[in-house]
Amino acid sequence: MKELIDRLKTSYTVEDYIQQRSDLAHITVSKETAVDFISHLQRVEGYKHLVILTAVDWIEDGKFQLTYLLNNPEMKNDINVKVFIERENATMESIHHLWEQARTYQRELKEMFGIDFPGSPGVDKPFILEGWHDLPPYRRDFDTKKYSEETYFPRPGREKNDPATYMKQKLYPNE
Amino acid sequence: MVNPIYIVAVLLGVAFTSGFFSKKGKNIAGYLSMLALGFVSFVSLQWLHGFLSEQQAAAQIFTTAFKPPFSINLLMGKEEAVFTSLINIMGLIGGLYLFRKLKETGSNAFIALLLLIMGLNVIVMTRDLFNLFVFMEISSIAIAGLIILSQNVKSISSGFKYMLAGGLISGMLLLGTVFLYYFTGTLNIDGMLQQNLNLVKGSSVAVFLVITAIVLELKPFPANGWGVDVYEGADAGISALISSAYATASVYVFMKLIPVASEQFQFLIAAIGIITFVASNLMGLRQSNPNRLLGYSSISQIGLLMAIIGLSSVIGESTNFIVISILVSHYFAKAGLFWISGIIKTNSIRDWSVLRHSKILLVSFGIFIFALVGLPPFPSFFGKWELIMNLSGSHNFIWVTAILVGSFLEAAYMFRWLGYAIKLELPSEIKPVIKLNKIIPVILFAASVITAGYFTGMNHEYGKLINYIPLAFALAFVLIEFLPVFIKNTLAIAGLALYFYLNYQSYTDISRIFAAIFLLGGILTLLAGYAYKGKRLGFFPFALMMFAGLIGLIEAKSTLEFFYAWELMTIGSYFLIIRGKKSITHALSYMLFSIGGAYLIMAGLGIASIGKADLTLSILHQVTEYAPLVFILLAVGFMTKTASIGLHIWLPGAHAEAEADVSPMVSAILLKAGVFGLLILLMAMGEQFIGKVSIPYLLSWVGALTALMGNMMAAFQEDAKKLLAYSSIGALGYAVFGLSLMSHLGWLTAISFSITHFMLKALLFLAIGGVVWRLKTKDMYKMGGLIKRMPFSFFSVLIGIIVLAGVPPLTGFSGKWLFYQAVMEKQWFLQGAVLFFSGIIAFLYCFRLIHAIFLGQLKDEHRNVKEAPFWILVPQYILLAVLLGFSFLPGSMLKPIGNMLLPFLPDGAIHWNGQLATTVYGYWNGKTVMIIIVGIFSVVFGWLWFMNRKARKIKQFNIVYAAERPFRPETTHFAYNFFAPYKKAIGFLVAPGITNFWNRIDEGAHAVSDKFTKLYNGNGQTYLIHIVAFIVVIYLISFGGF
Amino acid sequence: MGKEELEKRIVLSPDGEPIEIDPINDYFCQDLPEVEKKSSIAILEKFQNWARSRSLWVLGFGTGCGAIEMRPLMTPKFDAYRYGIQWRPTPRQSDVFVISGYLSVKTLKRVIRSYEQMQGPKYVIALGSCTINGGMYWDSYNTINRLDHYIPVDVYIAGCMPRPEALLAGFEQLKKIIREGRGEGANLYAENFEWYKANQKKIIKDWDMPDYNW
Amino acid sequence: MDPILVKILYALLTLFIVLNYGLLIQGIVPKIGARVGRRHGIPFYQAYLDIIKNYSKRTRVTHGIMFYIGPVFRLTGGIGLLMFMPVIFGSNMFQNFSFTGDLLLVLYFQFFGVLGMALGAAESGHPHSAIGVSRGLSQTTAFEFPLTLGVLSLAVQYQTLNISDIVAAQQGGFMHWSIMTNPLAAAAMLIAFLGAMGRAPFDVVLAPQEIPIGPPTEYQSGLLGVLQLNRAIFPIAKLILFMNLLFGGATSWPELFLKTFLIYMWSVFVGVVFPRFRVDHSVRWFLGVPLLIGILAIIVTKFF
Repeated sequence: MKELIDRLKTSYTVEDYIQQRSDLAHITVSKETAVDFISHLQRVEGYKHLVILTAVDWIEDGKFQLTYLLNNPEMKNDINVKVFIERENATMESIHHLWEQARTYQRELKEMFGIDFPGSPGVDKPFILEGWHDLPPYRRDFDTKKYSEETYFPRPGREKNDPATYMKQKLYPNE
Repeated sequence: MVNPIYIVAVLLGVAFTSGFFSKKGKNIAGYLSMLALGFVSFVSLQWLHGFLSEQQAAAQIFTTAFKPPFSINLLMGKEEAVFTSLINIMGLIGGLYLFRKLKETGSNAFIALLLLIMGLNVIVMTRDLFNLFVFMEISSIAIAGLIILSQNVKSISSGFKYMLAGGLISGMLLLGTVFLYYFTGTLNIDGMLQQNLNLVKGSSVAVFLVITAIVLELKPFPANGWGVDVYEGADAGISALISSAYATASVYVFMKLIPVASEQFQFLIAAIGIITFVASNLMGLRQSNPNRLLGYSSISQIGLLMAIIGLSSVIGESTNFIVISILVSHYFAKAGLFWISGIIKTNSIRDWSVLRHSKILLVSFGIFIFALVGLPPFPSFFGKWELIMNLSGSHNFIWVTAILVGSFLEAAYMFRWLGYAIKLELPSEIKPVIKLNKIIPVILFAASVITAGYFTGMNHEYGKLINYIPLAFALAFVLIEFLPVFIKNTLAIAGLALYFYLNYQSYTDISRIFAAIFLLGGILTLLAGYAYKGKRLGFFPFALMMFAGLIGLIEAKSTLEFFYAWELMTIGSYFLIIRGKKSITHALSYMLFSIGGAYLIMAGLGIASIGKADLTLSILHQVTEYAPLVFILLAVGFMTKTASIGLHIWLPGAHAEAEADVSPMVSAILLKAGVFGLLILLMAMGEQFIGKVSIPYLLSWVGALTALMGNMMAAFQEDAKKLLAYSSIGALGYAVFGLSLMSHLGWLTAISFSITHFMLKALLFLAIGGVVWRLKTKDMYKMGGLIKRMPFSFFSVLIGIIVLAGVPPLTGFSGKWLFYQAVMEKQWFLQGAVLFFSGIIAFLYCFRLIHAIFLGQLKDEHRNVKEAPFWILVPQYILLAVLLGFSFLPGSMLKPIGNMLLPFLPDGAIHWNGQLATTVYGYWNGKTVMIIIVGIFSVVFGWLWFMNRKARKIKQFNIVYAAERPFRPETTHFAYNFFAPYKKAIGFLVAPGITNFWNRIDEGAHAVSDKFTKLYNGNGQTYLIHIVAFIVVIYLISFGGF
Repeated sequence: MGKEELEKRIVLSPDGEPIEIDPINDYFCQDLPEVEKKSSIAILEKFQNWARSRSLWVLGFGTGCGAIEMRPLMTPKFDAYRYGIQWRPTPRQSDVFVISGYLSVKTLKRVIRSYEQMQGPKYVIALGSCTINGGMYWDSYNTINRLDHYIPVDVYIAGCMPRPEALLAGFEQLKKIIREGRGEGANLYAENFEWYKANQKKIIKDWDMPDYNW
Repeated sequence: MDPILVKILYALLTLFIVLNYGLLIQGIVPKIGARVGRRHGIPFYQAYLDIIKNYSKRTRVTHGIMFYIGPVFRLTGGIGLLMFMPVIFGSNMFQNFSFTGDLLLVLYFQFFGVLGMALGAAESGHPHSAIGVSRGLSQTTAFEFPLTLGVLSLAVQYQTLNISDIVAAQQGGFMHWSIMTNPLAAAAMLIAFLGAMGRAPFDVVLAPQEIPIGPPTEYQSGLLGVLQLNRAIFPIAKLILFMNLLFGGATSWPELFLKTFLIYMWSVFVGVVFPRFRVDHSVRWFLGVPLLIGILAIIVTKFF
C-alpha cells in the first residue's frame, strides 16, 4: 500500500494520509481533484468496488466530510477517500458515471444532508422519506426530538430515564 | 358481303397514298389510316356476322388469273373471320391509342401500321405457303419498323434483336417451304394436307423446318429472350399490337399448319408449348418491370395455346372453342394491360398504385387480370375448364398438372400485381397523364372482354345453364355506386331476402340449411353495414358477388355451374378481404390458396368426368376410375376454404384485417362453403380407400389436428380478430371431423355445429368488430375494462364464448354432446381426445378474449368511448335470441336436421322424446338442464342479493395492491402474453412450421425463376445461339430420339 | 413531487378528441366511510359476535420488528389455529390487523391504506411499546408515537418486544372484547373520521390517495 | 305431492347433507394434519364459523356486475354438478336430476363455475386475479386431457356414458370396481384428480404468498361466503363423480362418506409429500406420463 500512496502522491495533491491498518488507508483530497482521483483509483489502480458513499456533518467546522470507501478486490485492501466540502450550499460532483449505483447514495445524501450532486440522475426524487419538507434530518442542526414532539403526539406521562443511572438504580439500589 | 380482297387493297392503297403526304400532311395520313382500319374492321366483322348467323359460306379468293404462288390465295371462313376481326379491331383501336405517337413519328409510322395489319390479315387468310412466308416477312419488317420508330436506345436495340431473330426464322421457313414444294409439288396448305406427308420420304425434314420456324415465331422457351426484350423495349402501344394482333395471327398460322405435322411431332410441339407456359410464368414471378412481366405473360399464354393446338388430336372437336376463348381473353387483356402500362409509364409494378387516381383504369386493370388468369365470367374461364375437362377426361394427367401449375404461377404474379395496385402507398411523384385517346381503347376492351365472356358462356354446353341473375344483380351495384350506403344496403338486403323467399322451397333439405346460412347470414351481416357512412365504394358489388357465388354452389346442377360459383365466390371474397387495412399479403395468400384449391377441384371434377357424357354433379356418384384420387383432389380443394391444417395460413391475416362486418361474412359464412363442398362430396362418393386406409379416417385426423392447432394458436394471439380467426380454423376442424365420421351422428354434429358456429362466430366477430370500430386498435392488451362502456357488446361476447366453449346450458353443449356420442359410436377415441383437448384450450382463448377486452382496467383514452354502433349491435342481438332459443329447445334444430339426414344415413342413432335426446350411450335434455341451471342460479343470486344488497360500488383502482396503489391502468391490466406459462410449456407445438414450409416453397420458386431469368442477358448473339440450340435440340429429339 | 401519474392529464381518445383524466377522482371511489349499525336483533348480533371472535383472520402484514413474533404462532408450539386464528394474504378478507412494532411515516401510509381496505367490523392489535408511545424511537424524526391517533386500536400489548405468549393473550383479550360487542373500531373510525384524517394528513405530507381507500 | 316437487325436496336434502359433509371435511382434514404434527389444530367446525363470520361482515364492496355474479356462477356450478349426478346408487331419493343428462353434461358443467368465477375475478381489475386465472386455466386444460382419456376408456369399457349404468356395472364386490377392472384408466384419472382438487403440488393457482390467493383476491364478506359454500360443495361433487366412476359408487350415505373421504385423503397425502409445481411444470407433467397412461388405457380397452 505504501508504494501505491507514494505513486499517487506524485500525481495528486494528497492533503492528508492515515494508514489505519495494513489494508485500510484514509486519504484526504481536495474537492476539486476528488473525482479525478477516484476515477484514477478505479480505472488504473483496480479499486473497482464502491463500498459506500456517505457523509459526516462537521457542523463546528462548517464542513461536510464525504467518505468514498473503495475496495480493491485483487489486492484485498480499501482506501477511504475523504473530501471536505463547504456546509453552506453543499454541492459535489457526481460520480454516477464511475459507478451506476452511486446515484442511490447521492440521492440519499441529498435527502438526508442536503448535499446536492448536480447531474446525478433522479437525485431530487424522495429516497426514503416521502414528502419531507423540513431541514434534512441528518444535519446536526436539525432537532429531531423537538420535531418529534411537535409532530407525533407524544403520549403524556411518558417518563424517560438515563439508562445508565436508571439501571444502576434498579440493579444496585444500595450502591 | 365486301370481298375480303378489299382488306388488302384498301390497306395497301392507303399505305401507298400516305407515302405522298409530306410532313405537313401527316394529320391527313393519320386520319386516312384510321378510316382504312375502320373499313377493314367493318369488312371482317361483317363476315363474322355472316358466319355467326349461319347465312354465309366460306369463300375462296384468287387475286389474278395466275395460280398461286404468283397470286394471292385467300380463304375467308368462320375462323378467318374471327381472327381477322380481332386483328383489324386491334389495328384500329391500337392505332387510335398510338395516334399521337405515330403522328409525332411521321406518316411512315402509319404506313408501317397499315402494312402490319395488312400482312397479318393475309397471314390469317392465305392458304398458300409461299404467300404466308412473304406476308410474314412484310409484317416482321413492319413491326421492326414500328419498334425502331420509337427511337430510344432500348427500342432500337430490341428492334435489332427482333430483326436478327426474324431473319434466322424466316430463313428456316423459306427453306422448309422450298423443301415442301419439292416433296409435294404444291404450296397450297390444303393440297399438302390431302397428301399424306408422313409417307412421303424426306418430307419430315421439310415439315420440321416449317413448323419449327412457326414455333420459333411464337417465342418458345428458352429461345425467346429476344421476344421478351422486344416487349420490354418497345412502346407499350406497340407491344400491345405485337402481343394481341401479331400473336393472334401467329397462332392461327400455327393452327393452319399443325395438321401437316405428324402426331408425334405435334406432341413434341405441345411439350414445348407447355414448357414455355410453365417456365415463362415461373420467370414472371421475378419481374418487377410491368412491360417485361407482361411480355413473359404473353409468351406463356402463347405457349399454352401452342400446347393446346399441339394436343388437338387428344382434345378433339372442342379445340377451336378452347383456343378461341383463351386467345380472346389474352387478346383483350394483354392489349389492355399494355395500354394501361403505357399510360402509367413506370418501371416498377410497385408504382401501379397510381392507378387509383383513375377509378375506371383500376377497374379495367382488375378486369384484365381476372380475364388473364381465367376466372369467371371471362372467356378463358370456359376455355380452361373445357381444356382441363377434356385433358383429364382422356387421362392426360401430366398435361393437366403442368397447365395448372403454370396457371397457378401466372395467377401468383398477376394477383401480386393487382394487390400492389389496390393497396400499396400512392407514390407521390408519379401522376399519370390520362388522355382520352388512350383511355377509350382500354375501356372498350374491358367492356368487350366481359361481353365476350358472356357469349363464350352462351356458346358452351353447360355455360348456358349458369344462372347469371345473381351476378348481374351484384354487378348492377357498380352502376349505382354513387348512391349512399343506406340505399345500397337496403337494396342488397332486399335482394338477398327476395331471392331466398322465392327460391328456398326449391332447394333440397340440406341445401336449404346452407342457403339459410349463406343468405340469411348475409342479410344479418349486411345489417351491420348500416353503421357505415358515405358511399363505401367497391363493397356491395363484391359482397353480393360472393353471395351470388355461394348461392350458385347450392343451385349448381352441373360441375361447371358448381365450379363457376366457386370461383365467383372466391373473387367476391378476395375483394372483400383486400379492403382491410394491411391486407395486401393476406389477400394474395388467400387468392393463391383459393386458386390452388380451385384448380384441384377442377382437376378432380375433370377426372371424375372420365367416361361420362353428361357432366351433371351426379357424376360424383358414379366415379369408377381413380375414385380415391378424385376424392382427395376435391377434398383438399374444399379444405383450402375450410382452412384445414396445412392450408390455413391465409386465414388469420385475411380475417383479422377485414372490416367489422366483412370478418363475419368471410369467417362465419364463407368458410361454410368448404363444409358444404365436403358434405356433398361425402354424400356423393362415400368412403374411399387408399390401399386399406380409409380417407375419411385420414380426414378425421386432419380435422382433429386442425382443431388442436387452431385453438392453440388462438390462445397465443394478441390481436383480437386474429384470435377469432384462429378459433375459426379450430372450429372448422370440428366440422371436418364430424363429416369424416360418415355416420348419422357425425353429420348431425357437423351440420348443427356449422349452424352454431356460423351464429356464434358472426356474433363474436361483429361484437369485436364493434369494439375495434370504436377503439381503432385490435390489440387486446391495449383495451380493457370496456364492460363499463360497452355493456351490450360485453353481453354478446359473454354469451358467444359460453356457446363457443360448449358449456351447458347454452347450445354449444349440444354440439359437444352429439360429438361424443358420435365418437363413441365410431370408436375413434384418440382423435376424439385430441378434439376434447382442443375444446378445453378453447377456454383459454375465450377467457382471454373477454378478459383482456372487457374486464380488467379501463384505459385512460377509452374513458369516454361509446357503445358499438347500433347497427352492429342489431344483428348481434338477433343472433343472440336465436342462440338462446336453440339452447332452450335444442331439439328444434337437431330433430329436423336428423330427419334430413335419414335418407343418406338411415341408422339414425338418436331418439327424441320431447327435448330429451337419447342414444345407446347416453341421454341429455336441453330444456330441463336449462330450467335446473336457471333455477339454481336464481336462488343463489337471490341469496347473495339478500345477504349483500348494500355492496358499495368502487372504482377500478380500489384494489388491494400490496398496500400500494396501482400506477396506471396500462401497467395494471394483465393481458399481454396472457398464457405465458402455457406457452413456455407447450408453445413449441405452435412454432410456425407450416408458414415456414409455404415460405420456403415460395422462396424456392423465386430462386428457380431467378436462375431461368439469367439465361436472358440482353445480348442479341446469345439469343441467336439459343434459337440455334433450340432448333438443334428439337431436331435431335424428333429425328434422333424417337 | 414526482407523482405525475396522479396529476391531471390530457389524453386523446381513439377518435382524436382530448379527454381530461383526473386520476384521483376517476380511478378511486370518493365515498367516505359510514357508521354501520349493529344488527337490530340482539341475539343475532350476539351470535355473529361469537362467530367473529372464533374466526379471526389476521392480515399478513408485518410493520416492524414485531413481525417476527407473529411467526411462532403458526408453529406447533403455539398453534394459534386452534383459537380460530388464521393468516390471510389480502386485507379484503382479513379481520384483524396486527401492527407489529414501530411505524415509520412511510409505513403508516400503507397501514392506513390496508386498514381502510379491510371490511368492517375490523380490529387492530397494537403490538409493542413503539405503537403505544413510540418506545425506543420516541424522539425519532420519522416514527410515530401513538398509533391510536391514526387508527382505532382495540388491544395494546406492551413490551419491547412482547413474547408470542403475550400476543396470544392479546388475541384472547380481543375475543373477549368482540364477544362483549365492544369491537367497534371501524365505526369509531367512521365517526371520528375527520379527526383521524387530520392527524394522518398532518404527518403524511405527500398525501397521494383518496381520503378513504375502499 | 307433485313428483317434481318431491324431486326438488330430495335434491335439497342431498345438497344439505353434502354441504355439511363438505364443511366438516374442511375442518377434519386439517385437524388430522395437525394431529399428525402433534398440534391441536383448528376446531372441526371452523369452516362453519368462517362462513358465518364472512356473512356477518357489515361492509362489502363490489367492482361491477360481473364481479358480483361471478360467485353466483361459481356456486351454481358447484350445486349443478352435484344435481346432475346420481349420488346414492339404487336409491330413488338421491338420484337428483341425473335424468337430465349423462356423464358429458357433468364433465362440461364443471366449467360453468370456473368460467363465471374467472370472469368475476377478472372484473376486479386486479392483476393477481388475472394471473391466477391464467394459471388456473392453463393447469385445467392440462389435467383435463388425461382425465378425458380415462373417462373415454371407461366409456369404452362399459359402452355407455350413463353414470348410473357405469355404477351398476361395478356392483358386486370391489373386484368389479373400475379401478380393478381398468387400472390404467383409473391411474390416469386419479392423477388428473390431483390437479382437479387444486391441492399441493398443483396449488400455484392460489399461491397465497405470491399472488395473494389468486383469483378471489378481491372477494370479501358475503361474496367470499358464497365462494366458501362452493368450496364445501364442489370438491365433494367431484369426489362423488370419481367414486361413481372408479370405486363402484355408494349404496348408502355412510359408504359414500367413507369412500369420498378416502379418495380425498389421496390428494391430501400427495399434497403433504410433494412441493409445489410451477404452472409450466405441471402442464408439461400432465401432458407427459399421465397422458401416455391415458392413451394406453384407451388402446388397451379398445383393442384387448
